[in-house]
Amino acid sequence: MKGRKGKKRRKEQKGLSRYEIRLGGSGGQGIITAARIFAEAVSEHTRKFVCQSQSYGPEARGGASKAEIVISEEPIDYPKATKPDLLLAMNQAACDTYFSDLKSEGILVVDSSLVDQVPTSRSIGIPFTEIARKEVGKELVANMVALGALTCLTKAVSPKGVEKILLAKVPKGTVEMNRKAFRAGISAVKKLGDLDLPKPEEVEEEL
Amino acid sequence: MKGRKGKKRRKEQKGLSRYEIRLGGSGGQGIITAARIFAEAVSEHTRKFVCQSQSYGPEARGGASKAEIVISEEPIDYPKATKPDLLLAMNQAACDTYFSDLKSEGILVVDSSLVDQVPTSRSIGIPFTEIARKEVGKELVANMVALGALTCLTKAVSPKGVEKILLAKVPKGTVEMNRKAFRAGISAVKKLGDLDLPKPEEVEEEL
Amino acid sequence: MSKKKSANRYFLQGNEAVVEGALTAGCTFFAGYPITPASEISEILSERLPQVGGTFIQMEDEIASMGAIIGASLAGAKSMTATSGPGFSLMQENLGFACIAEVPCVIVNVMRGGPSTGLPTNPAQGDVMQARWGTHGDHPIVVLATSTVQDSFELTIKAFNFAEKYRTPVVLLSDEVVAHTRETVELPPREEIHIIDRIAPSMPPEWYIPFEDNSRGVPPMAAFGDGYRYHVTGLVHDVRGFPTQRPDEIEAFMKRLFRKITQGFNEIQMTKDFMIDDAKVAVIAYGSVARSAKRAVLDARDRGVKAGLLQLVTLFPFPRMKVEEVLRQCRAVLVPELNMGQISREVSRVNQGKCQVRKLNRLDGGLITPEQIMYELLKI
Amino acid sequence: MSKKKSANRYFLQGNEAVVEGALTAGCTFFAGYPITPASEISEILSERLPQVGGTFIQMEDEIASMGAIIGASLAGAKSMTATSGPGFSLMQENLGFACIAEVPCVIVNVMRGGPSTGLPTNPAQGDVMQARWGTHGDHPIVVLATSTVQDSFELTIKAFNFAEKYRTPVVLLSDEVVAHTRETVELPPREEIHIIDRIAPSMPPEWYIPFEDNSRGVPPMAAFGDGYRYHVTGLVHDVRGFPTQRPDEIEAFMKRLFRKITQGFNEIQMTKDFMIDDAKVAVIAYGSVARSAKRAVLDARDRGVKAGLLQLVTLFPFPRMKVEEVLRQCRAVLVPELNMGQISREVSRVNQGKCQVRKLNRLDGGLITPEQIMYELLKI
Amino acid sequence: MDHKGTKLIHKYLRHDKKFPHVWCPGCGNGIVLGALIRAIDKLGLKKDDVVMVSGIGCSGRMPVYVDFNTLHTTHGRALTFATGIKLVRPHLHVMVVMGDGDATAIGGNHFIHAARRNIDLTAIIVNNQIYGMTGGQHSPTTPYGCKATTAMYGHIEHAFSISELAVTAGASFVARGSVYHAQMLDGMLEKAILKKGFSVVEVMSNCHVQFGRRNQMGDPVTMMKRLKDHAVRIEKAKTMEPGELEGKFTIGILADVDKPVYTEEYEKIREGAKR
Amino acid sequence: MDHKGTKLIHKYLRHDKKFPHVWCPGCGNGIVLGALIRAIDKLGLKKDDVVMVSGIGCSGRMPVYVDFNTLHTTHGRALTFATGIKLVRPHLHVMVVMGDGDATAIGGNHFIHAARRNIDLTAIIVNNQIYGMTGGQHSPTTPYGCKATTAMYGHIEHAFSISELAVTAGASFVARGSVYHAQMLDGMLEKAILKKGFSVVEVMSNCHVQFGRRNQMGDPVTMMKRLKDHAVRIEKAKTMEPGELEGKFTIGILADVDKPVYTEEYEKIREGAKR
Amino acid sequence: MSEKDGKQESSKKKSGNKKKKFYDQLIFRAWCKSCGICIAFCPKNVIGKNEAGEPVIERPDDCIGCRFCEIHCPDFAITVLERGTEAGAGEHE
Amino acid sequence: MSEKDGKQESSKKKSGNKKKKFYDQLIFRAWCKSCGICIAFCPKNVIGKNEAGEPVIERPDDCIGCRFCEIHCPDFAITVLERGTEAGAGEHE
Ligand SMILES: Cc1ncc(C[n+]2csc(CCOP(=O)(O)OP(=O)(O)O)c2C)c(N)n1
Ligand SMILES: Cc1ncc(C[n+]2csc(CCOP(=O)(O)OP(=O)(O)O)c2C)c(N)n1
Ligand code: SF4
Ligand code: SF4
Ligand code: SF4
Ligand code: SF4
Ligand code: SF4
Ligand code: SF4
Ligand SMILES: [Mg+2]
Ligand SMILES: [Mg+2]
Repeated sequence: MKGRKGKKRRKEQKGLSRYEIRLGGSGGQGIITAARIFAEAVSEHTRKFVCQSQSYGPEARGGASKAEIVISEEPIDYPKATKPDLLLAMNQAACDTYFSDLKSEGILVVDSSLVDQVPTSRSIGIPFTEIARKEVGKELVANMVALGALTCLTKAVSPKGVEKILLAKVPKGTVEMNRKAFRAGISAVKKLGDLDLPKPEEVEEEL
Repeated sequence: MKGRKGKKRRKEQKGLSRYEIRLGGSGGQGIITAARIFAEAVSEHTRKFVCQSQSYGPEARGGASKAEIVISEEPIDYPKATKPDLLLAMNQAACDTYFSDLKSEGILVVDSSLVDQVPTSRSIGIPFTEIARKEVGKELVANMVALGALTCLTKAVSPKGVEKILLAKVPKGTVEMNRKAFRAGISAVKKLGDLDLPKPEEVEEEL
Repeated sequence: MSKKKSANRYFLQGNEAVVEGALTAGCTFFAGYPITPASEISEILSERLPQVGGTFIQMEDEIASMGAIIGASLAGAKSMTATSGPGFSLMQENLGFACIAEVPCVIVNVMRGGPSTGLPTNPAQGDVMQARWGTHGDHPIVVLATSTVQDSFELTIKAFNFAEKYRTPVVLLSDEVVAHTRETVELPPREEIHIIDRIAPSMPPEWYIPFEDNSRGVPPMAAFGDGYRYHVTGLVHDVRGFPTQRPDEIEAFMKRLFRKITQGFNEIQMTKDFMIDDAKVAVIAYGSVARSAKRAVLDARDRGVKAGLLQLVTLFPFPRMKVEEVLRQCRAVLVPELNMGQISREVSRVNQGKCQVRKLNRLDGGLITPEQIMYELLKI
Repeated sequence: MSKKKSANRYFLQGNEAVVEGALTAGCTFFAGYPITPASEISEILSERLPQVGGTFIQMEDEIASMGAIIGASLAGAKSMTATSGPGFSLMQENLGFACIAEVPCVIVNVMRGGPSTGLPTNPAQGDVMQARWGTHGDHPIVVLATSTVQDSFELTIKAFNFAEKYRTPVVLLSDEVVAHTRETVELPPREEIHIIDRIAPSMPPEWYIPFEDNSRGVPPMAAFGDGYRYHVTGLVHDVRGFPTQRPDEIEAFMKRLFRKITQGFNEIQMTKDFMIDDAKVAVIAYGSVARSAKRAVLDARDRGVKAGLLQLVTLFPFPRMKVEEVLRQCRAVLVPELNMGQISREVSRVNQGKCQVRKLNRLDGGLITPEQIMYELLKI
Repeated sequence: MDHKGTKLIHKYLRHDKKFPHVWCPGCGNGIVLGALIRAIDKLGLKKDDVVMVSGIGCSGRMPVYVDFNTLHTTHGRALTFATGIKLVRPHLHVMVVMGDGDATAIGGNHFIHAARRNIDLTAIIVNNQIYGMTGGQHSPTTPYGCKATTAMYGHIEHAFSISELAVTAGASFVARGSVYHAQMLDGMLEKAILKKGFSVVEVMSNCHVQFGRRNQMGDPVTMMKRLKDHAVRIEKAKTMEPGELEGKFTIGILADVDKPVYTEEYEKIREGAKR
Repeated sequence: MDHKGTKLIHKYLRHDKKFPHVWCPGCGNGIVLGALIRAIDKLGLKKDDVVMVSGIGCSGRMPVYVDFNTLHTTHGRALTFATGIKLVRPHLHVMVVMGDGDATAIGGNHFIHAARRNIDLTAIIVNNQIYGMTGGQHSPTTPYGCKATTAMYGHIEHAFSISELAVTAGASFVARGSVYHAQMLDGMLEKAILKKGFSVVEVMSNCHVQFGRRNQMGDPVTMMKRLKDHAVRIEKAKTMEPGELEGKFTIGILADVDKPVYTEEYEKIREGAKR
Repeated sequence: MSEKDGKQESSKKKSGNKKKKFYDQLIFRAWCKSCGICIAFCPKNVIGKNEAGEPVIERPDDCIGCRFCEIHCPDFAITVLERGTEAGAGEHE
Repeated sequence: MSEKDGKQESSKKKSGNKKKKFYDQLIFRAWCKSCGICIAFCPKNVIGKNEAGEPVIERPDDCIGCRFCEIHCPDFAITVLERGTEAGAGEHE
């Protein structure tokens, strides 16, 4: 971290080398788990640096919950998202609270089963909770549906890479259910057709 | 305590307005009690300011013990004796340790029943412990014998004044014994004849 | 202080004077755990408090003692505990509770030597910075230091007054010398003593907002059982006393906590000076060391050194203004302490290179003597 | 740090990295009590320690945890505990014991908001001065601050190394952000990591004088059960470990306690600098705030301000020399902290009027952002 | 019919507080709160005269919701604060709600001492056998062999019997109930509040999130069933072999004795001292 | 004749320490120390394998005098330090000497938890029913009605039974003796040291200086006589009416049970964990 | 408000039974966390579960007014009232 | 060393008694604090008190070797030895 090295790095810092994601919802929706799996996949399967943080209330359950992921070519200094490139809102409150931080070119993804009022047209609505309930049979895995969507939308890491981490992280008995939810999320995005979105950078998969 | 007042006081500070006494012995000999009674008597029955402090080991019993009394015309700043005018040593260790601090014109008083080696000829030896045992029947009150001697030698406060405090402080059942010991100490000094000693100042008794 | 013998003249130990001060201030609750050299405070109060209708309880430890005095204060009593270093360390967590929940109470710490069990029967000034920073999390606190038996009486009253007025715990630092020294004191007649009580809410319960800001920054305080049913917590809370995580509410609350003390600087930051008017070198001292310093100043003047003394009565909030004045006026200041240099750090901090700041530290269990200080003064 | 993907690359949380660091350093004993945001350290170690033949125990509270790690260390283990503010307050008394009895151990304090229960899930830096001064009685101590997951690994090892080398407790300050942030770290291969073990006595038991001075000021340390039967106490003691009240022995002991740390200043006082060489204004920061500061320096440079960062890795003993260098070189320094200004006081103290010292304080539960710092840098 | 239902509860809730409360779905804490409110209502205590003190933990959140004088203290110390309150205003009814960790891990000492001194407080301990709030670490009541986030190999420590500890330490009234036996709880709490002296009501409760999940006890319903199946009335337990009681817990009143109460004794001291 | 006398004691004293020791004339602490040394000698423990840990108080001074690995901790915390030592080096014999205040006032929580966990330590509690070292303030074992420097109106709190608390908390071995019954004490201490698990020996002791004096129990001799007269063997006590036992105390073994010991259980965890 | 409707319907059906008391069960949806306790423990299976796991009053007239559901609902979300008495239904739901 | 002398004297006197064992009681003056325990509890009144309250061996031959004094001396200041065995008296007194 000497001055000289710092100077060199500073130049590289320009451009889209830093990509920020924020996930917002309520405690118990599992967004921190989703963020963690996603971030770990990026760390494990790409050369990029990744930093995942969260914040939550002191409550056992309930309350607001937030998770953030920063992806960068460089070691990451400030670990939090300031102007997210992508905001994934799992409920209305999260959408309302965090939308104003979103980068002007950023994308908003909402769980359309729970968010009624979307503050921009540049948004993507996917009914994560509904998909979880209907296609997987368990609302609890809405976070995994969202994870699938996130993977597909950001292209920061291959779905295969994320799935590998996901399967290692979830409890034994629930592997199938979670995989199903994850894949349902991917399909849901694919169904939306070609979206021209900014994304972190090429995926360098090294599975 | 403003500067001006301080300056005035400073002048008064000269002369023998400060008189220091140190009592040394071992824990359990009761020298702190003796010092306390003496100091309280000075405070109660004269116009002088008095300050009594002590130090002792962390032990329950035994160990070295020290008590000091400073008497002054003025409110007392430094509360400890630096160059005692009178040192009362209740054992050899106290005599050895503290003698060097004694003011050159200061007087050394020792319990001659316990102190064999006296470092100066300017010393007064009185067998406090022996007197206590023989005349009162209880070694424990050697401190009261010493208190009597101290009162008589310093003339800082009248024996009557000290006795009054003493009687109020000791446990009910032991009043007679303590009075006897105290008076034995006074007699012991009187027996020594006329000693020309420096003393704090005239006694202004207000019993 | 008059030299006339009077009815108000007493011969007291420092610890006894603390008791007299507390009772005069209106203290009716004491919880404590014995420890040398503070035990006399407990012992005497165990006899005196029931005589005045108050309550004394010896708890199972110092943590419990601190908890009990907070509870007592919430129930409306002026409450106090007394301890020494090891116990003071144990009180830190609950002391922080008193800060954040704004519960008035007085904690007397009679300092003894060393960290841990250390030197139980020797004087020291090792807990000064601890008194300011000992509990976790940033917080304001008031710390006073007594140097004589007379002080112990007067400052105990001040401690209660500040506690009640600012709804804050106040720490009174004493030390083994002050605590166990017996000396002549003159207690002023009751009617001449200014006693401050906490302000109770004047509005009806429905309107009471227990932690609402006002010009003083100190909300009125209702006692449990007075009909104002409110919530008190050690979590950061909103104006109603309920936990919050809203940044705006947190910030407003924390700022007020600090502001209420800042606004009181004028009266809280107490110092005494002695021969300082024309001083060229000054001693900045507190506690029993200030006594040695006073004597040293006199002795140094006798030797032609224009010395003076600034005695810090309040240690925190650090009386910066007064210290800065002295730093501006003097060529050098000497900060003698029974530690490795704690207040000297504060003096250096505000000094900003203006003046030479020297330390004199003693850690061997003895009190710094006038000679030691004078010797340093002559050297400067 | 290489950008190449390698076998040593991990995706870890700050708390996990502390665990990895501890195990790498040779920690075999952990005693703790759960508390947010430090609990993961306990949880993971409860699984990992038995795997390496070590011992984990969850005690009844933090006082007990601190006692247990001291006992474990005396029995020869490298030991650690982890907690947050409230628990850290409770550890203070026994922490002082570790100082005076010279027992190596590591205390991790993952800082959260506020005094008392405060803001359990928010980051803060409110316990900095407490880490230095929290226990009663003057004492030396080493305090480090981690700012990244990588740091957490490396500094935990350093903490153990310092503890063992200097026979002292070492406090590692983390905060909620560092503790719970997961990021990519690269752990160096074991053989490249320098691990220090305490020095055992080389003389036969009859010759062993457990607290005797030597050139380093750090006596060799025997473990209970190794045949060196000696006495350990929290009282001030002589070279044999027995309580003393002799002023000469007390002084020699206390002075050595401080001297052993002073002698190690060179290696203990760690800082990192970033773009400081030609800086005209500097940020002095530590912990997670140093990360924001780094970004802010880059951003300020983009706006033409010659900014730099001095990151304090060691907070105490305060890295005075390095800070003074920066103060001499710069027109102004900014000290951003998640408290009301704690390290800024230390900076002011050593500043001596040389340079403008500005504070930036945030107390609302959020992390100071790069924007906030940059804004201040632009204003100076 | 004497209305004992939800409407009664509402009279005591702080409706400006955010409901539903923070506890997980099916958490026993809500059931305990309900029982406590019913008991207070039944006894006709004035809200102004009730003080609810709690420590830190899930159960510690209880005071926030109720319209009494409420105090949320530090972890484990609730009884010490409560002691101060009670001694200053003996006429107040001081209830102290604690978790098992709060009361018997960090707070164990205050618990036995409050019992010994016989301070007239009502201690309600919600025993979910785990540290709920901090994420499922073992508590002093976690059974031998169970799993917890700090005991993933199975717990090797033995559990306290909170109630027996209270009896030995000197509490005047000690009862153990469960959230399944909620109606019985009402009665126990009434008795405890009425009792002069230190009273303890230990309530076996469920925490499926931090305890049940890791110990194959599933959801709140399964855990409630467990409470039902494992509870044995004290009277019945006396007729059973120790072996039969393995893994069970007894419910009922363990102690109900009359002895001098601290505040009353102290009042006598005051009388004597005021010469 | 197996020599059990003073000469044996001298083998274990640190002769470079200042004797006579600091305790007051006739203080029971010296008698306890003698019994402990005899027990250790009888069992043939190596000095290197013995650790003596103490808290703060008059009894806390014991370790200074004996030639073992000795540790003088903070007030009330001795058991926590001892726990750390024992877990790291289970083969060491760790004895923990505490005063009644040390063990059950400030240290009460560590005491019940060490018992609950069944940590293999030997706890010796010198119960003189008072805070000796700090000047005679009441302790948790000061009897109701007695005087102490903080209870000059007569004590209004009820005393703990230390031994019963230990039993309820889960100690494996619990015995109560007295300094008058010193020979019996030797045997109790031997059993306690041999016992795997947490063992407690409560020793009723005399402190005439801080307790006897203020309670008309006079000098050490009178207090020793009291101990003699007030002690009732447990076996005998069982045949007596509760009323008859008023003011008396029982001596003998209160509990001696076998159950899993922490260190051994933990070793099993280690075996299992090392995959 | 499907429960309410269902309830009234069935109450009519059985209103002929002599002396039998009837009860209304009101669920305060905003507070209910679907923990399932009322569903599982109702001795008369009055309460069922919809696909989202939420409690649904299925057999209101079978209710015996034991109030088990009411005192065991951790969220004070269910109220049982004797039919015809002060319902206060408006307050709830 | 008056006790010692007394002891030897009396031992001679009674040495004719068959089978009776004799004991020496040694008091280590430097450690004895004159607490009086040995004096008060000796079942045979072997130990008396001088005017300073110090223990004095008065009837050494009456000693039955019960060792009560030895194990109850808080200061390890009294030693009882069977007469004729390794006395080590030199070490003491
Ligand atoms: C001094 C301190 N240590 C640790 C904590 C963290 N902490 C909060 S609650 C809790 C335990 C909760 O368990 P329990 O008391 O059983 O309550 P529950 O959550 O199960 O109701 C702990 C360890 C704290 N707040 N303060
Ligand atoms: C934290 C702390 N609080 C208080 C003290 C003061 N203290 C020292 S010993 C003691 C009590 C002694 O009583 P006990 O444990 O019964 O031992 P005894 O002296 O009677 O043998 C106390 C209160 C201390 N050293 N540390
Ligand atoms: S974590 Fe457990 S105790 Fe806490 S609210 Fe959830 S279920 Fe209840
Ligand atoms: S004060 Fe009591 S316990 Fe302490 S040494 Fe003296 S007699 Fe023994
Ligand atoms: S018990 Fe209450 S919270 Fe649970 S499902 Fe029924 S109504 Fe809802
Ligand atoms: S009152 Fe009883 S019968 Fe009626 S719904 Fe509730 S649990 Fe079922
Ligand atoms: S018992 Fe020991 S100390 Fe006491 S008088 Fe006898 S020999 Fe001396
Ligand atoms: S051994 Fe027994 S008989 Fe002999 S002197 Fe001692 S106490 Fe008396
Ligand atoms: Mg719990
Ligand atoms: Mg005791």
